[in-house]
Amino acid sequence: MISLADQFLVLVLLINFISLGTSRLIFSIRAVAVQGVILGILPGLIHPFSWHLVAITLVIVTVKGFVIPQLLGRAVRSAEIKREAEPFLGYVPTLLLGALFTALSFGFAGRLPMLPEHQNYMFVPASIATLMSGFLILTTRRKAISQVIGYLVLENGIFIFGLLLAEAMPVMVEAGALLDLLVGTFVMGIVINQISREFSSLDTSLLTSLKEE
Amino acid sequence: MHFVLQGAFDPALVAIGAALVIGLAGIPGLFIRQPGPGQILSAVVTVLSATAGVPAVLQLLFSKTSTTYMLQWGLPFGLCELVIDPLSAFFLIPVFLVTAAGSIFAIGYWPAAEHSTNERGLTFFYGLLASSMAILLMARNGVFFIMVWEVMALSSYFLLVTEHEKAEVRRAGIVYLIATHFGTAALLVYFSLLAAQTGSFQLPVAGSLSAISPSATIVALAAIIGFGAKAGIMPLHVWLPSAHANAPSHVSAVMSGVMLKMGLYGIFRTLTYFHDPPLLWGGILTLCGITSALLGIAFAVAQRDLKRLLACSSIENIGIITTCLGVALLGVSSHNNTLIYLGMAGALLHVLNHSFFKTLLFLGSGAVIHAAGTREMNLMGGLGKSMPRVALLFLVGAVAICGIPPLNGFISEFILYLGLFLQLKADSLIYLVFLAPVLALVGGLAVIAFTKLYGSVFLGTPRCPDAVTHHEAGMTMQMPMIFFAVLCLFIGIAPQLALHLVSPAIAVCYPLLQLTELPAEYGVILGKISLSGVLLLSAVVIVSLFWRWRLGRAPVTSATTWGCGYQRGTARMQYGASSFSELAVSVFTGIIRQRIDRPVVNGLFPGTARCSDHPSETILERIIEPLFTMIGISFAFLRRLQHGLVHVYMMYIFATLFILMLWAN
Amino acid sequence: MFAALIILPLIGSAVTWLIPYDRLRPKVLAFFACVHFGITLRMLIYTPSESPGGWFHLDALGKIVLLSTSILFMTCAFYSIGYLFYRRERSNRLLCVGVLVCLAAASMVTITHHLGLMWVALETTTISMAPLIYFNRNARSIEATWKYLLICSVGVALALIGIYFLAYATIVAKVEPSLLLDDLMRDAGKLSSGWVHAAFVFLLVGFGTKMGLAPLHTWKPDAYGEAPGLVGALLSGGLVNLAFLALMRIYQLSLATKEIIFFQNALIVMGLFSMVVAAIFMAKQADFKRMLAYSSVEHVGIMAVAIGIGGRAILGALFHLLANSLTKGVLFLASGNIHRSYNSKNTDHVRGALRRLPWSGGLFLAGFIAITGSPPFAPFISEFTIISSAFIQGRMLIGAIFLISLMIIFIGMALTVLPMVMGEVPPESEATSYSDTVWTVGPPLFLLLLVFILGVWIPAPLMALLRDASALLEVH
Amino acid sequence: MTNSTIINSTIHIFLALIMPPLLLGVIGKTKAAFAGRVGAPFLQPYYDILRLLHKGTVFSTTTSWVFRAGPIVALATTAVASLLIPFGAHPSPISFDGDMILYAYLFALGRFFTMAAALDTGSSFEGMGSAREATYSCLAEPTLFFALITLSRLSGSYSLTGMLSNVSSGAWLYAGASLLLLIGGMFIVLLVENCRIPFDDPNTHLELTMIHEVMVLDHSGPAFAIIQYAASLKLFVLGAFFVQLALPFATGSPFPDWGIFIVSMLLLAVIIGVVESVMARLRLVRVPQLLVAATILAAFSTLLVIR
Repeated sequence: MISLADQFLVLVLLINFISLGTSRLIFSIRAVAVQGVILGILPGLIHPFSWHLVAITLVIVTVKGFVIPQLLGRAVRSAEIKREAEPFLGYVPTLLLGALFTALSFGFAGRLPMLPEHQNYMFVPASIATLMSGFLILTTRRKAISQVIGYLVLENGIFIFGLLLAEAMPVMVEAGALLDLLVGTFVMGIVINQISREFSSLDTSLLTSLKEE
Repeated sequence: MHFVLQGAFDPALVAIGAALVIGLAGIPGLFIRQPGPGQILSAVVTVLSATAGVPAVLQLLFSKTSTTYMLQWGLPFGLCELVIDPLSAFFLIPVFLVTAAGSIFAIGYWPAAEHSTNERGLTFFYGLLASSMAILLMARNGVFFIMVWEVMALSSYFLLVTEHEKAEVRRAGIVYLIATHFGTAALLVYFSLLAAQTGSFQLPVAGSLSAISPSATIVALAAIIGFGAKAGIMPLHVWLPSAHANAPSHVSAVMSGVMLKMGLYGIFRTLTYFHDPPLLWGGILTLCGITSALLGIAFAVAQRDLKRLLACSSIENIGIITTCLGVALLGVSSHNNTLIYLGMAGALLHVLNHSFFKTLLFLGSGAVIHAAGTREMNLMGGLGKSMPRVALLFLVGAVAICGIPPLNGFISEFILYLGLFLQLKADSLIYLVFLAPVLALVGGLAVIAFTKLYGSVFLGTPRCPDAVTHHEAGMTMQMPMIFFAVLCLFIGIAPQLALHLVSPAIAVCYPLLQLTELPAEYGVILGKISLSGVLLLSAVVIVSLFWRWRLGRAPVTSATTWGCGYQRGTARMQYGASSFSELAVSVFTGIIRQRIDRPVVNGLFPGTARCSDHPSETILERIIEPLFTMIGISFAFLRRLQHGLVHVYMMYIFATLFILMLWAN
Repeated sequence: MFAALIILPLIGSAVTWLIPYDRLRPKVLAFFACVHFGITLRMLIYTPSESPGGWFHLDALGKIVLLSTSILFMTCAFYSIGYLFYRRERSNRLLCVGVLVCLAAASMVTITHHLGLMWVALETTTISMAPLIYFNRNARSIEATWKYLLICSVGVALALIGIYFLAYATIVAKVEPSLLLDDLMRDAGKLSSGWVHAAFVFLLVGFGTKMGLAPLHTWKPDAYGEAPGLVGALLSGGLVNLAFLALMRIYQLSLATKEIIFFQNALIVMGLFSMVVAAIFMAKQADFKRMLAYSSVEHVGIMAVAIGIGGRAILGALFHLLANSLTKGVLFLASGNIHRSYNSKNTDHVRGALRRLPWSGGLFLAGFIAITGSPPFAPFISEFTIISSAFIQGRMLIGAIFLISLMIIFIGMALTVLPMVMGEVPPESEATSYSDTVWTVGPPLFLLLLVFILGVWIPAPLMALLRDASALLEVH
Repeated sequence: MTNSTIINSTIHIFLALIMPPLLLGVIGKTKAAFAGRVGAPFLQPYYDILRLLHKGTVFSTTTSWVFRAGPIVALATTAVASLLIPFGAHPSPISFDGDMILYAYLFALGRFFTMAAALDTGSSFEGMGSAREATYSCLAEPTLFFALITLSRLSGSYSLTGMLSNVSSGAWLYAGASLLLLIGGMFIVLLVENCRIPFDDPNTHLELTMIHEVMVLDHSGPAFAIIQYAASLKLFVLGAFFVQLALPFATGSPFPDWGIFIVSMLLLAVIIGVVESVMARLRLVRVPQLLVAATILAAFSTLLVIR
């Protein structure tokens, strides 16, 4: 099973790079959706079977895989934009940075003490790498929608780490966190719609009327 | 909250009660609908409590023991002690006298009927200021001290901005508020470090601390900054001229007559803590003092605004007091009882004297402004005829503040001179005597400043057209002035009595030194002074009688002033305030800076042109304001960091994360 | 008891959601806020025992935060009756619902000892406040909302991973894995320092963002500037304290580990940095609501420095938490009134407020004096406690920076506030329908009264509470 | 009160009453001699004063009581000052530690009222005069104090009598340099305070250049007589100080000493006359510089004695 989980995690990292590298918003939304689905499946791979596990998996898959992508997709369609026009940082440099951060996170994870049974998992590095990619997207993209995507990727990174400590995290808290994420993204979706109505664009570099001069 | 009374009923209770009542005096007025009664009520209450307070305070001054009142308050800073020892009692005398006089003066000067918008607030904060000052002198808990101190500062600020619709007043207010807050910041450091040394927020007892530790130096420095900013010692005086000039006159009287003294009280109090002050402290104090005295009076000479001139002379007098204090401190360091005694006596006596004649002068200036409707001396003149009584009273104040016999100003300066001269006998610090000529110069400048003031305001003929509106001040305005004029003359004629007032206070400050024979010795000398004072007055009487006798024997006619051949002299041709000081300013240029607007006059028939001079606030305008502008510019540059780009904000977050990570490992 | 504290506001929110009348909603809001306050008082007096499993436990720290939050929410609820009367042009449904949901979540934060649950509640408060910030429905407010939402969500997400790190540390340390504060404190000694370090960093940044410590404060001026004064009061007086409470929980934990020194130093550095930043941004600040936002940055900085210094300063920090939230309430509510009356929050247009609105202007002036730490108001007590303990501990440099930035901030605020309230009303400023009423002036006046009373006399029970709370945060 | 002190005081007061105008007469005579004229009799100043006392008075309509107070206070202060200063080797009637400060400040009082009276007339010329008087006398103050310090250091005494009676040929031996400097400074002060050439010309007729005389333009009759007498008394009192400094000769027996004192006062008058004859009036802008120079001289003398 371990190897399977690791392969999935590699897939997750790959998706990070896709969402870093692509300019087509719908595509990256889909990619993140896939990432969500994978994350939904992962617990099943590392934990023994239990109904609560099934429930979790189902919830995660529906929320991350379908509900949120739907929300964002609607926002994109209503704003009728196809692609992230000119990001603050070009795609190639972003990818390179992403690679660098991934490498760094592997190094960082190596320096942290871990359970022997987790030693040869990729969980920790993958989670940190995903976190970093999310951060990269947040800081380099111009469109509000891609910033939400960045936020989602970041959340996914956190979620991957959460997989390691299912027994420490009670269901209720797990669910609460998910709910918050869902509602948060939902509100963000609404706000995005408002932005596109107000500014007839999702370009956050237009949102600079509030500043000190 | 409950009182812990120790000992039976005593005058201290009366004094505390009086202070509290004065604080509440203004409150009824806030709720009385029609203007007037509230003001009169508060005046009556203030005067009554003052009349109750002064005897109590005097009794405390001469009593050997002082009661301690502990107030159990909810704040976590230890007990809140109230003590009135002779030093506090001594400073309480002017507090009660001046505030009472001011409240009477206000009835005539700031009638509620004419100032219905701001009279209530004025009366209320006036009472608050008065009582906060009184309680400040009793406070023995550092935190309580600061709280009362701030109440004093804030209430005086609100009094200052009574006419806040005027831009000038607002500006003066802001400068004052910032200055006083700066001082308070220093005091926070001061009390914290004291607490660090003593382990509690109670003020240390006299001579209990050693000045050797480095923190003691910081304590002293903080005290000089914090209290000096309130007292107006140079270079912390920047707020003073504009504040005193723009406040209502009776408020200026209280501010200058009493509030500045609170700062000095703090310094007095601080110096008592240490039994072994290094020479450096005394040196610094003396230097600050003499500088303030010289520069203060030099600025005063250049002023053209009546109240600004008085304010600058306050700086001078504070400087003289500080000099006395520094000299006394040097005496402590060099174990020279004579120097200690004469320095302290001069300082304390001048505190009293200054509060008397400066109040007299500010009240007088209030009466003048009330009559002339302006503070610009170049527009006044000839008020001596329309308001003869005020003119006489003002003359007393002017002569007194110049330190001229036979009035009280001379006495305190005389004591300082005596101390300096006696230093010639001492084996150390002999060069102190060089202060004497400087003081003499200060005296000379004071004479210039006040002849200028008196001449251009009261003498000659009116310069401004609306002189017809001039009127003698009402009785409510005159009575306080008469009171203080009498006090000035009394202390001037009977100085040896004044010496008895100060001795107990000195004994509190320096319990270690025996003050048995010293007062008697100097009492004799002061007796001689009073003798010559009497002689002088009698000489005046004799000469005037002789003159009257001669005057009766020959015809007395009156004519216009001899214009040296020019027949059409007009009022505007008189020597004005600015022209009077022009020569002195030109001699002392460099110390005194002023901007002179000279229009170019050319052509055969030049049009009308005005030449005017504007004395400049050197330190404020040349140093502090530019500094603020510079800081403002650099801040404006830094403010670009808040540029509104959300993704860069994100970067801030992650940068912080990384930095902390690196720091953590 | 615990349940009631959380359920009742939720019921209230449901009710307000259902009510169709804009006029009625604020009153219902006020009613539920009062009920909540009642429960709070009862819980302060008869402290309920720890819930089974130890998830809910109202300790002294929680009590203080709960008290300040509850008072503030109640006052603001009453204020909203008067305020929303002048905002009849738009529906206030979302606002009322949001306030009550936020209240519920806030109570949750104060009473829970489970870090995960606390995180959930915090995130809920964040989200529930978003619609309130967007109340004005214009370009500026949408921008503010967007920035608030994004930055705070990311920040709180970072806090979550910090909590995960802690949990993982327990697993690594082979102790019974848990996120209950008490368990963690029990086993803190065994946790591996690597994970704990990382956890503290992430938690500090996460909660710091929510609290608005510089340089994580960037959302604050926008959100506070564009939200109604009412919401500003809730944010700066309520939510800030919740985040600070979370931080104090971590502080409690760090006391048990060996990492306390690092954590304290980090707090001091970030706190002082926040104060300096606030000082820089408050100079010549033309927008008085943004000025208040930066003042809030300053005060979280003060609190951070205080617990960083430790010792007596902790008492000061806890009292400052209370004093600051009350004073901020006064300032924001008064500023809301002034904003209504002048229809501008720029000091170029707002002049002579004392003439036009004697009450609101006076309140604003008094609030300014209080917040800058002048007696006889509560913030003086707390700030002096902090400063003096800094100097008594011989940490001169910290004290000096602290005082200097306070000084600059005072000058900056004075130069903004005094011209606002004093002088004459500019003739060109158009008259608006707003005028001071008992509903718009009463609540801030009530708060100011509290601030004044606490400035001269701290009731013995409160003092005891403060001492207990600070005992929880002191090194043993 | 022993017999001798009573006699001394009587003579002291008598001299102070009678002698001052004589100095003016002597100065006038000296100047006349230099100009090759016969000049007015020695007693001319007495005649002037008597005549003025019998004349009527003209008051300016602009003046108030301050104007009338001017001459009176001026005379009163000078009179009291004359009781503080010792004449020759004889102690002064009133003497106590620190009387020199009173001595200095009494003149300030007189000045204050003289200037006030001048300003009261509202004449621009008199205002000008009082402005100059104020500035110059202010600059002269420090010199006087330096002198007092030096003397008090030399004598170890704090009263005029003590410090002046101590200055003797003996003092010249060990502190000659500083005394010399002092005399230089004090002579300038003497001339300034009494408005003599080269600082002021008592009998010029161009008001623009006057200092003291222009301040009293409007006084007439008895008032003016009082002013004249007060001026001569001031010269006498300051002169006594200077003479005791410059010519400290004493026999020890009282009556010869009185003689010596009178002679040396007359000698001083002659010297002043000579100076006035050989020098021209300085330009007003030069006056402050000379005064500062005097201060520096005095300061140096003080340094010399207290180092």
